Amino acid sequence: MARHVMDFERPIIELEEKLAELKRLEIAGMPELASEIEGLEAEIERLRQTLYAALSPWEKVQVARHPERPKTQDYLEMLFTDVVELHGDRHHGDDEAIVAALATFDGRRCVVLGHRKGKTTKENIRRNFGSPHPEGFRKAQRAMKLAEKFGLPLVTFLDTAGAYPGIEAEERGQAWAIAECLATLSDLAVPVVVVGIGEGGSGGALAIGFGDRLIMLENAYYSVISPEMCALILHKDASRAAESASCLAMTADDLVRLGIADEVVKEPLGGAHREPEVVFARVAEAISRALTELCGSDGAALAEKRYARLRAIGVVAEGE
Amino acid sequence: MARHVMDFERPIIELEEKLAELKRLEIAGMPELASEIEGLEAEIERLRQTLYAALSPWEKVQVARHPERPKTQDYLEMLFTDVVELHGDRHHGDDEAIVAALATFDGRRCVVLGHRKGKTTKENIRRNFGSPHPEGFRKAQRAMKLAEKFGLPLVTFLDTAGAYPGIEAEERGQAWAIAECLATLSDLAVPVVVVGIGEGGSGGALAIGFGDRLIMLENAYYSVISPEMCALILHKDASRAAESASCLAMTADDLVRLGIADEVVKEPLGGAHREPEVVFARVAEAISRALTELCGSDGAALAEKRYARLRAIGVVAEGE
Amino acid sequence: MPINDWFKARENRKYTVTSSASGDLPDGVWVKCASCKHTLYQGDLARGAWVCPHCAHHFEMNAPDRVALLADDGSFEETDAGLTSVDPLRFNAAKPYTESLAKAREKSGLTEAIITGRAAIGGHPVVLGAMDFRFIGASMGSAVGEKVTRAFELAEAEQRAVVLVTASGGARMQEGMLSLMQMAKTSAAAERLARARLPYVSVLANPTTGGVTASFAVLADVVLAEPGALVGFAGPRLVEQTTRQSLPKGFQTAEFLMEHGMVDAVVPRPDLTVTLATVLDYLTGGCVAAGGAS
Amino acid sequence: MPINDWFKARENRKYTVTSSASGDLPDGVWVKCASCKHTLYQGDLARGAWVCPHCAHHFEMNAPDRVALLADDGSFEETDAGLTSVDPLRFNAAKPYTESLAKAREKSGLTEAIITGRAAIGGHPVVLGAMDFRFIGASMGSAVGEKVTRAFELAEAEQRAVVLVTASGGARMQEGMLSLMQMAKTSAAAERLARARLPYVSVLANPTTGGVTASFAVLADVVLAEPGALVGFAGPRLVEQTTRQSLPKGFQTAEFLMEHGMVDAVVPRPDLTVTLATVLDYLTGGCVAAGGAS
Ligand SMILES: [Zn+2]
Ligand SMILES: [Zn+2]
Repeated sequence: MARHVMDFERPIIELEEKLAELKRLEIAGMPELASEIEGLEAEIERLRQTLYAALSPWEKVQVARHPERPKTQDYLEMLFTDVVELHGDRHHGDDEAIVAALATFDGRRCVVLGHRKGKTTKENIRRNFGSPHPEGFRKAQRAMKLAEKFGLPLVTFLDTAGAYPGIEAEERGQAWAIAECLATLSDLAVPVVVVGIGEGGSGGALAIGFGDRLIMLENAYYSVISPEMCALILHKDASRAAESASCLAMTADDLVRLGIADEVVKEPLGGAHREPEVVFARVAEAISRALTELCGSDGAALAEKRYARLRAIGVVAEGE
Repeated sequence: MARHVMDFERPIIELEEKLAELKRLEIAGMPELASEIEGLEAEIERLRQTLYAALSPWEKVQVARHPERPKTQDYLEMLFTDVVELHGDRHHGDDEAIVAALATFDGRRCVVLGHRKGKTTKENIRRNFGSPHPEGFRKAQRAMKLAEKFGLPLVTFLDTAGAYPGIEAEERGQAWAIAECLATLSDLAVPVVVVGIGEGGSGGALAIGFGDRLIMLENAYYSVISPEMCALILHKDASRAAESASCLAMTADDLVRLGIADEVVKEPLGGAHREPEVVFARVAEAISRALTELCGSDGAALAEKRYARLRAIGVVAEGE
Repeated sequence: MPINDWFKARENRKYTVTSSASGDLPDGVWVKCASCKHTLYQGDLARGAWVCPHCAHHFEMNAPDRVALLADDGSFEETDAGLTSVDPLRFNAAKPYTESLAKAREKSGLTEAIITGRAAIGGHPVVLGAMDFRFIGASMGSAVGEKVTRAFELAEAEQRAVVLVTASGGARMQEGMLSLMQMAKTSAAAERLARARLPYVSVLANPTTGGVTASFAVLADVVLAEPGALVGFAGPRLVEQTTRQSLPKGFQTAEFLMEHGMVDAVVPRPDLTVTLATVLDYLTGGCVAAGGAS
Repeated sequence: MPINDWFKARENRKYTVTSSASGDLPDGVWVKCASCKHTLYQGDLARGAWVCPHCAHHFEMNAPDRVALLADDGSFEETDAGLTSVDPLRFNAAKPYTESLAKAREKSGLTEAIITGRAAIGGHPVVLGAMDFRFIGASMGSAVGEKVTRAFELAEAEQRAVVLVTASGGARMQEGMLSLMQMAKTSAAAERLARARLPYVSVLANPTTGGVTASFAVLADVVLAEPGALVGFAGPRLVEQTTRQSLPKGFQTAEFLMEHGMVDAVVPRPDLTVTLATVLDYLTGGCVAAGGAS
């Protein structure tokens, strides 16, 4: 298994490799290594605790981008049943970077939206690495309106580096498509539960990324700008992304602190990809709680509350 | 003046040319021609009455397509003031084959829509000879919704051979764009006054072509299919269009008889292009009457009445 | 656009028996699949919902078979069965419209190009309609327009969903402007159902073109299409003639339309009934009292 | 997208004096038009609404000049003048945010990147807002978002129209997620004004990009743009870097956007005030009681 290794976990990986070698030697007839092996195992565990349990924002970004991290389609498959995918924006195309579906969560009929990255290069090319074009947002808007029309709660999964900054995307009105999603979502008369599962890149995430509840995975991020781009602007040096990541208040904990996110779902040590089942169960539990709380309300009241919630975001001084 | 000559008026034109020649000779010193000239003038007048006063449906189609016939932009210019053109569908492009504008009719604020043919070849190419693509219908739909939102009556001018049957038009959902116009227009809570000024080709005309009043110019047509296409299907021979034209019940008078149009605006002998000012005045009067009647009503009542009106169209037998 | 392309559509039909309609074929007749050229026993075909067992080619289905396929057993109750076309324009070019009507009735055993009625699909009360291409290319005249409009009105009155399976060459030119206006009338009825927040699901079958596509067929909340179905506004022959360009591969097929964002899903016929039932589960299964103003 | 392109925008600015702002220029200073290279007397320029008399190039305008240009004489009454940004994240990369704020205030004489207030345009009561690019690229942080939101709310409360002139590099990254969320907040406020059927007209001035374009700026009933204005989501440099393609001619100019269906009209600045007044005449001059359900 050629597991993807993140920079900051390289020391652990090296020790793990050494451990594997020792174990081979032991089996091959060197039982005297047993205590050394035991020591190394303890060291690895300590290192793991040290490294994984206190990831820096930039390290979390690495985890959020980990190729083996569970993706929207995994949550759709593991948490939902009776999935009927809805294709197309009825204007231009079907953007595979965003999935829209009718899906049932624990017996509850929902509309699901999510950014969809690929798991293979081929998939990623088709899905543009999860960066939507305008038709993706317009499909999402269409699904939102369908949800509203029939009183279906909306559950969305965020995992995008951002809306695609391409020529055709601009020609087809990327800004317009995002803005219309925002307007529609802001006033949608059904419950909206948002789950940040990986990357939350700027306007492309926000277009389907706010609602009545925002559940963030521990290592998911959500940011106004990518740390690299921020570093490029501030320092003219993208490699100073780690610094930017620390400044931007983009981690799950930051979002709770700022009053934007409601809760953080703990990930297994090392990231969601290490024990996906645990993550699915925890996310399911969080969604379940949110839907149970929200589904009793009447649509207009939900929209009103959502506005009040949005209205309160921001920190200003009022002089004069 | 190289006036466009329609086939059926060729006998008149020939006599007119002969008359011109006689007049030249008379002036050149042959006063004895005076009585012959007088006789010819009378003959021309008789022929005119015979030919123009009883045009066949196919001849009316020729008049409706006459290149010098007043066009949507002429009505917009002559009948309206303070025109602000609204461009674009907010998705793909700005289709010049349909014009959308804020415009004032006799002090009354309106939204105007119309098919827009060109007057020169260059204009016609840009405007695709008045045959819209989906973005034209989507612009129209946007303008309709704007009219409804702000309580502005909608006045539309029909003059198209039909929606464009092209590859890109199909790719961008020509049928979808038309259907959505129909649905929007059917329930629009403001007065809708439609004026058939030239060609009324099928779904492309209908998309902006029904409402609370349908005013047809005497020689305008409105048809489910072009006479040529109908002949091609029925006789495998497009040149038998005249026969088809007679079968299709597509003239202004037919439409009144069928309960689809409300009134016919008489044209000058020979067609609207012969005395445009007269036509503008008559059309203005008809629009004025319609708007005066409709503008007092409340929006919902208008939409309800429009549905009843549509609901009554069609002739069926009910057996059992 | 009118039925200018049912010639083309006819060519595109992939069976080789004179009449496509399952109901016409006595058991024991052999049919050749125009797609894979296999010779098939028509009884097997009918039992397999008219999908070729070798290549999955979807044969056209007539309206009664469609109803039998989709409606829960014994649930269908036809409405407006006696509503038929007349000849308001005394249309008589090439051949009298009355003659075309008589022939269509005889050939199809139907009174008009669409069957409508109350039904249940997966237990959901619906108004179900199915068009029949054998009836003058399932073109829409006053009778089809009226039956479709009544289907929407009945659904609203009885709080049912609407499910329509379309197939049509377009407007019925023999009724002239009366036929064109049915596009507006049916769209208006669909719009009113939408305002009442009742579900409408359409299934675009081969071929759906012209005035039916450009009106009620595509105004559904969820638009499904059958694999390989030709769907469009202008028919392919007209597009080719007008543009003098060769058509892109797969032009106007259901799959092409999905790629261009126009249909929600292409559903193989064996999955159609359960997909419809599932979609209806959703569109009638909301947990929130309708509160939006849209 | 954030303000990643105000570098580019800055390059695109066509004046050559250090500060673009008309207010900054003492009478008697000469300015070179970057488009036609003519040297212009700045007093003349200011009197001509900052349009080059030789080539009609539209110089950028600061917010106070904008208000003076558009509001009926003496009608403007500023609101929320004391509402300012703070530094909620204690943002300190490259240079402290507080320092940027102080500098922007000093340079512009403004408290924030937008001025809002009650005004009349052609006699119509409006809430008017104008952004000022000199203030940290008119990026949208909490204060801009709050002022825009209050502008919409004030309009609804007092039954006024809203007219906003935008210019912005996008979201203000120094406020992190608080800044991104202003996109949702301002869009929500615009949506509520729309539901109340009150008119909103926006004017996209050079440059309007990122989070401002992708939120309230384009949600207007009528979207106008100034000639040559750069308008887009991602800035041109980012698009070029990402796609590694050369950009089409006129990419992201107002004219390009109109051709692509995104803006209602490109209006030369000398016509702007009267166009706004006329559009407001329409949007407040309906003859029918609002009855639609949309
Ligand atoms: Zn086969
Ligand atoms: Zn100049």
